[in-house]
Amino acid sequence: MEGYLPVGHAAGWFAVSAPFVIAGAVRMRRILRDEPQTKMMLAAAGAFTFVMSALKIPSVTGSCSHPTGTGLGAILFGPAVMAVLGTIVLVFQALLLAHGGLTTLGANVFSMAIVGPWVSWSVWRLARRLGLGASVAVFCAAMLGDLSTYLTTSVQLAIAYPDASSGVLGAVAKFGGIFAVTQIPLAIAEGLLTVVVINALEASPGLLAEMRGE
Amino acid sequence: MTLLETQGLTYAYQDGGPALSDLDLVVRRGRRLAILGPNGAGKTTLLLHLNGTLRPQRGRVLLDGAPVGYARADLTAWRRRVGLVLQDADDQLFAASVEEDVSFGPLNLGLADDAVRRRVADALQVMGIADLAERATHLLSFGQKKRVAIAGAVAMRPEVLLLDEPTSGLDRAGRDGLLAALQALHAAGATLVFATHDVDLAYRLADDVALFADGKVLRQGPAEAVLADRAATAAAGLEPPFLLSLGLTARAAGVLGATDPLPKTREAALALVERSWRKGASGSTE
Amino acid sequence: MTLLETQGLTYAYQDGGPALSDLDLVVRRGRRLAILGPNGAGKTTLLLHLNGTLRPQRGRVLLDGAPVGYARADLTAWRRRVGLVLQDADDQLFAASVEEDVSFGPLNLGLADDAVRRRVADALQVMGIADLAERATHLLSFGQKKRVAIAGAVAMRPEVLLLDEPTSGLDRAGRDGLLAALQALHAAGATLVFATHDVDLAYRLADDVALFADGKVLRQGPAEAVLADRAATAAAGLEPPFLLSLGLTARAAGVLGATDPLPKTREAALALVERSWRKGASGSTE
Amino acid sequence: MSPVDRAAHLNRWRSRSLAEKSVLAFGMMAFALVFPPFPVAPVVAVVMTAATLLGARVSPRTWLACVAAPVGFLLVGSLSLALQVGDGGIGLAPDGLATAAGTTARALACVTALLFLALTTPATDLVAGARRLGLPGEIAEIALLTYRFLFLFGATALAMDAAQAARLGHAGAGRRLRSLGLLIANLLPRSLYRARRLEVGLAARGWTGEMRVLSRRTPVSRPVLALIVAIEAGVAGLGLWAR
Repeated sequence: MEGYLPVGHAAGWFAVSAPFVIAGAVRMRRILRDEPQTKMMLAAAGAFTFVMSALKIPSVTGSCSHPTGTGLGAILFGPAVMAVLGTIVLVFQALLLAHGGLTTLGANVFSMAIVGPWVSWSVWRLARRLGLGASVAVFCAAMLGDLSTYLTTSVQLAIAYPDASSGVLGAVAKFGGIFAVTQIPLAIAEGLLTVVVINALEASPGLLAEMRGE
Repeated sequence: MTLLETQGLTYAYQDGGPALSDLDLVVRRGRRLAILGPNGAGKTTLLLHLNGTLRPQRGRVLLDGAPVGYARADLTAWRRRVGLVLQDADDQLFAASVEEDVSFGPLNLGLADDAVRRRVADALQVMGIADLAERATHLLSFGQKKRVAIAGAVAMRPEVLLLDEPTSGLDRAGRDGLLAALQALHAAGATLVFATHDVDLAYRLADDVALFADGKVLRQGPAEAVLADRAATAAAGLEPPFLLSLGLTARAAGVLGATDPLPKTREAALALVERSWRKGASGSTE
Repeated sequence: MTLLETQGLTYAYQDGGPALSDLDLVVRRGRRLAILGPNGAGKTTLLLHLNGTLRPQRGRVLLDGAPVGYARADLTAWRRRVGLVLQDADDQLFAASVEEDVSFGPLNLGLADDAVRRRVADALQVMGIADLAERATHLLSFGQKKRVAIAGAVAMRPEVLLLDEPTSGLDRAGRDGLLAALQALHAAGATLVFATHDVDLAYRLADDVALFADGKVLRQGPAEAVLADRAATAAAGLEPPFLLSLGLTARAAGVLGATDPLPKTREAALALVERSWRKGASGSTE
Repeated sequence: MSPVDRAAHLNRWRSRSLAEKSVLAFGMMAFALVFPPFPVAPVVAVVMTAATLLGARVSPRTWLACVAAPVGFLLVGSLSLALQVGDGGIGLAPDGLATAAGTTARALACVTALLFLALTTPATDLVAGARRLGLPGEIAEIALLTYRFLFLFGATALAMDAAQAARLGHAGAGRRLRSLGLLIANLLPRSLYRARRLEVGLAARGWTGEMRVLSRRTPVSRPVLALIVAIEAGVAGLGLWAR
């Protein structure tokens, strides 16, 4: 939300996010130096993420929202790349859909393009290592990625606007409570959705073959 | 007799896509209606209104004379009766195999597995692709994909089938096969509505034609009458179908009698021309 | 005279997509060659070999009689002389505005900005879209995108321009505009090669035709001779162009003399038929 | 797909210099953030809205449609700022109303500045500008291609969605979720396949790795820039006085 954070916080989150995005960009440039044609693939992945996050996902409660796409993106493309692609997506969301904003870009990048993908990716790796089934791993990764994104947003708001009597923690509870009502069902929906996507990708060898360009 | 109808349909995309303005259209039961107009005239936008995908900003759509609503239950009932096939088959095939894909609609109707299986088999049969049932969708040819996409709609047994540019991109064999399948569907009682910019296709396949330009229906009526109206076709940026021009020329010259049927296929037209010239030639040599 | 040639070209996709087998083709300088065959015959695969995008598994491609190599420098030199326009314009347009996009190719040739600007202006001019220069690429209509994609190739001033299904999906106005632009290009000296399944288009536009089926050239030669060969067109799953059949019927019946030109447009054909019938009619009333 | 994008390409200030528009938008956005919300935020909001609607002649309908969603979010968000979680449950926080009003005004002002930029300047112009200011070329090119692909994939997703709806894939939340999953699973490989085809298409045009194009740039008009700076000086003065 444009202008919602005080100036110090807005700038602070830019500073926190920057190293992750720069590290991702450096890594991307290294890949691109050897294989410039990867540019098209990365751009397609970014555009795909944008379109996915603009689709409407039905929730158990009957309300509708948008999937974050961070879980699927992290599993498919990796969290380092998602930091850069996610940033590009968030800039275009601000400029083309008037969602999010430019002053709050640092904060949004941190929650959606860094925390979400890293949590999803870590959960997915961990779950696979623990020997959990693919569907369970994908579900947990996408659901927790979604939840962690919104939890981060709650914390960001709480730090900016601590509760007058109960402080930052109280504010976390307050903002978290507001999000939890709507977000937990949506996180579950996103988890289920991601399972359907990964299963469909695996069920159809043609889809995977097309992805590999065979 | 009127199955589907629009009254004063008006719609403008916020991002400036092709709009409809105060559009009236009548789809009669059991007929084949061509919505004929140039690219970008708004034909797809109109089709999306006819099954409730888009909601008009003004005006209304009527099914069997009663205006249809846009509540979830209304839409479900509406789409059960009005099927839609979009232009690009790749946008419509979702499952790994043909059979699985065609079953998507019938399953959504809540039918039992047996009934679904029967419907899938019937739909593949009528589209002439029963042999493809177990094929992987991504290995199909362009023309096969088109037919599978149509089978996916046919399996829901709609009363009206809306088709967007059904033959575009098909070669002769693909086109002939598709047209034969559409004729079979029509013979089985389906009402067909297809949008196209191809006047020759409209002349060959349609009973009725709605000439469409700039979001309006310029003229609607029996195919021959509308397509022979030079002023109307020109206003829609089209020219009359070649075979129709040839047939009318033949009538005007007395080569065809006033009640003789006009040739509708290339073969018939060639035969007509050849016959007339052979007569002329034999006359001159006698 | 021979500009581009393939000898024994053989290529198979891993997943069994349309392949080429031992294919020989000759492209003559200054001519318009139609590669004519049904969907899925491998026409696109062939075009991708003619500019070095795909590398044959056996056989070779020759430019001016010399086999071309596949090192980076060879490919650059090759593509400078042989331009390619894909069927889907969206596969070649990437920049934000039309003139930016068209400048991409000339800049890749290493030209100075001024020369690039001139080439962009010329290319837009010849394609009849000078007024679109500053338009946003993604806001163009389907037909406009096609012309911009061709302009992007034309601006590189290739000696040969390869076009994949140039008119597919276009309505009459779009098709006529595109054909006029291609004629202007040809008049300015360009060699044109286009792949299509549309026999009528091949008859109207091509000097030479290569009949293509199942990864092979069945017959190559002057358009009229190849297209009139019923056995060959049938083997390619095609029928002869309607106007050609009409013209040949007219010749056989003596309506056209043996050396009179055959009608190449619908207008010419209608005029021919009308003239012959009017004569017949006036003869009978006299 | 995006009315904002369309406005950005078709407004009266489309071809004004990027520098003029961004100095105005980012300057005002910064003032709204840095200075006390009253009276600076309302002034910023009025100036930027006037510039958008009266200057660039963006249709008020488009502008309203864009501003509606953020306003809705702001109202909910501000409500939570005004309240506090105490021992006795939820109550009105001391200074809660003032905090809420200030935050709302500041955010609205920033939104009007963002909308001015988004509705008058195509996103690709901004990417090109960022590149001139030091954004690495590869990243700028990826952003540019992403933008190009957005509209293609968006149209595909819309068509897929319509096709699923026509076959009753939207009846019921469970089916809807499954349909959406199938849609995404089909969109992904098609997207990547399209990327490969663009690669072939651009290689045919001599692409070797760098994506250079010749852009037309409107030069900065000094009087206009002076006017913008003067207006901003006024707003800044107001802000300093209020502090």
